[in-house]
Amino acid sequence: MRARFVVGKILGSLATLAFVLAVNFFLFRVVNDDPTGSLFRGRNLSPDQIQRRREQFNLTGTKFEQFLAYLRQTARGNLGDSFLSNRPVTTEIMEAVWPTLLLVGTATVLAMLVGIPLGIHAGWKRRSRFDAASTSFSMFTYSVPDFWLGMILLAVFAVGLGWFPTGGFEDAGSNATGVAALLDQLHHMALPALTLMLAYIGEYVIVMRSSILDTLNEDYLQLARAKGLRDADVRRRHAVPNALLPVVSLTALNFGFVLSGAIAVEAIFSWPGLGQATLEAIRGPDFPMLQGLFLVFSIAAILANLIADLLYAHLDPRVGGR
Amino acid sequence: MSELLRLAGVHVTYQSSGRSGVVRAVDGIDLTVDRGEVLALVGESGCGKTTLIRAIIGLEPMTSGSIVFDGATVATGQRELRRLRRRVQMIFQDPTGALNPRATIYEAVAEGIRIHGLAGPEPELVATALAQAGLRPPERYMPRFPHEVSGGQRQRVLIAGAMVLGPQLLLADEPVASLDASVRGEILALMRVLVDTTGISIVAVTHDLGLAWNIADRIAVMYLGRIVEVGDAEEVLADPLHPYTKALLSVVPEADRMEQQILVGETPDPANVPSGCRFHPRCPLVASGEAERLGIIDRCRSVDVQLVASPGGRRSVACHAVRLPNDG
Amino acid sequence: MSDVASYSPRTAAWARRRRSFSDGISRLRKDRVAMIGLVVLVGFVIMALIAPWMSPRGGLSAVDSINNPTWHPPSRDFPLGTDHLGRSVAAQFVWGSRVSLLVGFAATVLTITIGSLVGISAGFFGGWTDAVLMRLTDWFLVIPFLPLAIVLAAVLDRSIWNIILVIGVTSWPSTARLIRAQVLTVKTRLYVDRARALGASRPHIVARHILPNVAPLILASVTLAVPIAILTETTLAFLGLADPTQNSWGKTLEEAFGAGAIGRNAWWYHFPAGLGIVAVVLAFTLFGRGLEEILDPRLREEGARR
Amino acid sequence: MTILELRDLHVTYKSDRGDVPAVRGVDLAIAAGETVGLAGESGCGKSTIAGAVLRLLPRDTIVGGQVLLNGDDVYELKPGRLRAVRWTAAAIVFQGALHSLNPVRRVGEQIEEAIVLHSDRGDAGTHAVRDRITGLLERVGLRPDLARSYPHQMSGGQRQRVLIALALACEPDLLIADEPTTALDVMVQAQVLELLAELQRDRGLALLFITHDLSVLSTTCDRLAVMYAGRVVEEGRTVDLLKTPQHPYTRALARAFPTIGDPRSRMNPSGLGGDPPDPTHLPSGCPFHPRCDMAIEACATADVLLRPIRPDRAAACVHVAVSA
Repeated sequence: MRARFVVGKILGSLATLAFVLAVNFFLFRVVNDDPTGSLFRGRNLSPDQIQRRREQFNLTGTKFEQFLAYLRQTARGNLGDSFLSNRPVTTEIMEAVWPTLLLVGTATVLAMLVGIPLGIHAGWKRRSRFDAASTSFSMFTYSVPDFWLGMILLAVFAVGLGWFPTGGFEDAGSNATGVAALLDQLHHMALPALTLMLAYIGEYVIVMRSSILDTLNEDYLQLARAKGLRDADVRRRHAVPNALLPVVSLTALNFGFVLSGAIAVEAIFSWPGLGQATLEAIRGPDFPMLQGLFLVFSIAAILANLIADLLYAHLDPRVGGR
Repeated sequence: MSELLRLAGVHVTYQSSGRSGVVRAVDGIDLTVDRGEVLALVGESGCGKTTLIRAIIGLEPMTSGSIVFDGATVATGQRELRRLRRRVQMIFQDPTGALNPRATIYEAVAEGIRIHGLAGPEPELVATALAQAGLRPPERYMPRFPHEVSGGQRQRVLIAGAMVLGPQLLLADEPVASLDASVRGEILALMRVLVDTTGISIVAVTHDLGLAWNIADRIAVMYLGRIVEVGDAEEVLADPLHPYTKALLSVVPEADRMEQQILVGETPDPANVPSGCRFHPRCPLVASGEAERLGIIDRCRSVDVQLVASPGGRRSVACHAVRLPNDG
Repeated sequence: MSDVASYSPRTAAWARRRRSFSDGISRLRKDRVAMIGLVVLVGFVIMALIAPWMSPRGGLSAVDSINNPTWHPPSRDFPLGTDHLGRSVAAQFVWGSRVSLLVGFAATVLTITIGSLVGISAGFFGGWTDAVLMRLTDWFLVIPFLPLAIVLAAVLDRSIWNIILVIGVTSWPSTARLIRAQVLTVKTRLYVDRARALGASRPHIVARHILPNVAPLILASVTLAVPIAILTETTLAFLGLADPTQNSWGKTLEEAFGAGAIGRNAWWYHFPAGLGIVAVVLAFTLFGRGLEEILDPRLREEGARR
Repeated sequence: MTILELRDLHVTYKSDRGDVPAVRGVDLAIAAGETVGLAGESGCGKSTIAGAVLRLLPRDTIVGGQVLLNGDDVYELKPGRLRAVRWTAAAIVFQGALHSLNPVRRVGEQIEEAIVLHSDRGDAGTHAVRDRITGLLERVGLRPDLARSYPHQMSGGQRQRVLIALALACEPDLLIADEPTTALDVMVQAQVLELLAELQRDRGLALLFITHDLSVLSTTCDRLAVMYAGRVVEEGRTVDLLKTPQHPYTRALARAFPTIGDPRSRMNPSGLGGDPPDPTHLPSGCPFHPRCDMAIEACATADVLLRPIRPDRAAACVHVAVSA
């Protein structure tokens, strides 16, 4: 990869970040011209208190000055204080990141590990019974709202059969440590992770399958067969490496949505992550928190996008100016 | 015969998006085409032959130089171009791609009539053009879509669509390269008939010297954006003077052939034109030491060579080693 | 050539178009999966249209339902049971289809309109227009879609039109990219060169060559955009961002969950709405894929070559 | 010694529009050290034959007759034996070098794969294999360091040379060249043809050369077979066949490639009316009769098979007198 290509991609990501920051600022402070009115709708605040809030949230001066103040603050890692808890947004978010990362990360990896081989197999044996079954399954899970799937699983396996807890990260009041605590967390994570995995799997199957189908008619597969390779080796050595390229970037992009991907599902399972935090912020409404969450979600996506581009260029010799 | 088209000092260069900057696709072309003449423009891919004819009809912007068509200098404004494009028409290598898959053959042929607002009953004009291009009876072809007829017939549709405007010059970009061998001759015969019956001129771009032998009155050989030899087709093919023309002619596969003169190396790159005579790195005269013996090797390497006309003006060659015979 | 003199290009062209249209229809008919999708869809659309006759609107009001039993399982009076306020779940299901479909269609119209305009102008004009529009598109594409929708919906007032606006504004970029790519492909086609060589003006080229060859793709992307819009509406409604005065399937799910339907095993409350969403989304996807295979010029050219 | 023998080969593809008979009874034999040209226009079935020899056609294709490679019927081989025969008994130089090479793997690896696959020991990456790759690349006129390049970094001519090196990797007895020069420029085409001729001479390979371009075959082949609508319509020694073509199709095809300097073709391009037939709707009788200027009434109804004229010469036309 040429340095110029990498630098170009990084600069592009920075431009996107600047755009996100601008959107984040203007959405909250320009669409609602004087946010204090709507932000504190229904609260009894004296004019004096309102003025103090205004200063606290950099609502004095021109819009541009406010924007600069916002940028300065954000650069220092200060995202303001939550309306609901009065604690710094940064702290709140930091606490909620880990559970989300654990849950959605696990589900994404599992969905990938199951979905990609399914898609490869379905594409390679196109029009077989296996293909029909796995494609219908994928289309179905793709059409199901993830949180409703969670509700069904919750109703059946937690409430009905009682095999799993109905929510949370670990048993309340439990002070188990070590392996016992880990098992407890896994027990709690099983249902939400299964829900997300089922919700994600379809996309991997469909994309991987169509990517394999694209390579099926390539002449180099014919040549590989003519060389005397086994069917399985033609697939493994020639079809899959090419077909994986688009899926690799899909995967990298999906990791960008790890933080923001499970908002509704976390709510169903009372999973104490960023999704739950988002839901609470919506209900508040807790605008500093929402703003902070949006920024974090966006940064994750921008990073993932950058990684996807670089990874693609690394894997595909035709990209990246080599 | 009188002159229809005169190109003087035509250059087409672009900024290459990659490394080396400037691509000199067409690098100074002087050429004339007479009325009722078929000129074959031959050369390897990348020699600029297609770019040149696209520049004539304004599909490629000319960087410098002038085009005189039918006695008047061609201006580059939209309106002038449009007027020119009625009198100059073009057909393409890939007739399948050149026809909109969603338009019927009738619509494809009528498109030019509509664009230029030609007078006369449209269906009859279309029918005449189709019949002239050998698609008879025309009403059988009119309602069909391009994918419903064969490749050769598609090329005939393109010819009909061009001829319906009554042009004076037809530019043909590799007109038979994508067609089957048996169809090739039919299309070439049609082109020759059009010239003989309507007096149109044709400039045919090709890599196929056989095409030139089949239909061309004159031939111009291009190498890296320049013409290296031009003259009467029969003379040039019977007695090529430029070493590049000789090499091209020697590799035409034939059962009883002359000594093959296979040039080494790749097709030349217009982004990277050699100094001196642009052909010298591949020139057999240089490689064999012949140029050295003639004492011109330094000029080959450092002096850019110009096209020199014979005293009679019928033959021109751009080579330090060639002295033209007097052809009176 | 009396045949030729009476030849009417317009009539002939229309006859050909009709024929290729009916060819398409008959090909679609043979696609059994797509036809199932279509039938399901038509069923739901009819239900949405005749909702006022199927179930009086009063069934949705807690005040009008005050005398009904609460948490009542399905019975003859209440085919899908009642909720925690005694309202008929069946009424909510019927009326909910209206909102889901309306939002799905309206947001799609917005998405496709913005996406097509951006895609076609970027693709056709190229240069600066393209650079600016595509930068903007890329930015929107990178920002995670749901959080942006949530933030927008949270900032705006809660109304069905704002939901439509939010979905439209957040989901156009992928359409724009798709259509731009197709415009660029069509632009490099030889027939556009030929039209230029014939002396055609820009408007002529756009109207005669670019649009007809991009339109099928636009139509195909419509059917694939609707399911996304419906699912997004459902999620936003579930997160409490829906219009409080309108019943949608997402809102039913939110209320069911909030009222504890799962803990009470009141499956009749949350199951129908979810199933409705799945049915409509799946039907659209199946029909859309069938339509895409017939309309998408890329797929068609592939097929023709083999 | 006969390397390849086709006996009454039939190939029928399955398609949405019904069965497509692409090859309809072809007999052909190639001996060691011999070059046989197979000519014909698009859709005549010539490329199908290349795929049929190594059983590379789509699974649902119906293949009839026999393909004998070194005496073994390819269609009777067990899967393991078939894989072993591929590339060692016969290798193919495919058309379209850009698409025949895997874009994400270095060309050296792609050659190595073939060598390792057919050697007894698993010796990937050893010196012996590396030397062999170097030798192959040098043999086809490429710098050995190009082994580390990706296909997209090479020119069309270089890629075609890589494909030839790849085909030679396991020292096959038969080389099938399927339109090996079609996408190349005239000068590069001449280079590749020269290389193929040299290799054939040096190694005593049997070479089956498939192309639409009769003029290319005229310089490279000992024998020619001309195909039309899935059948061989004329065969014979190259010079003989081109000098005195017996089948009207061969005659038209030969005239379509003019000899420069021949006054008969000057300002007189020659072609053939009509279009190549659609394999799904072949004309009745002799499939060539709708385009034939010598057709008689019987041609529309009576099909004609190859008729021997003299040793080494046969044509499928009613006008050909059957030799005693």
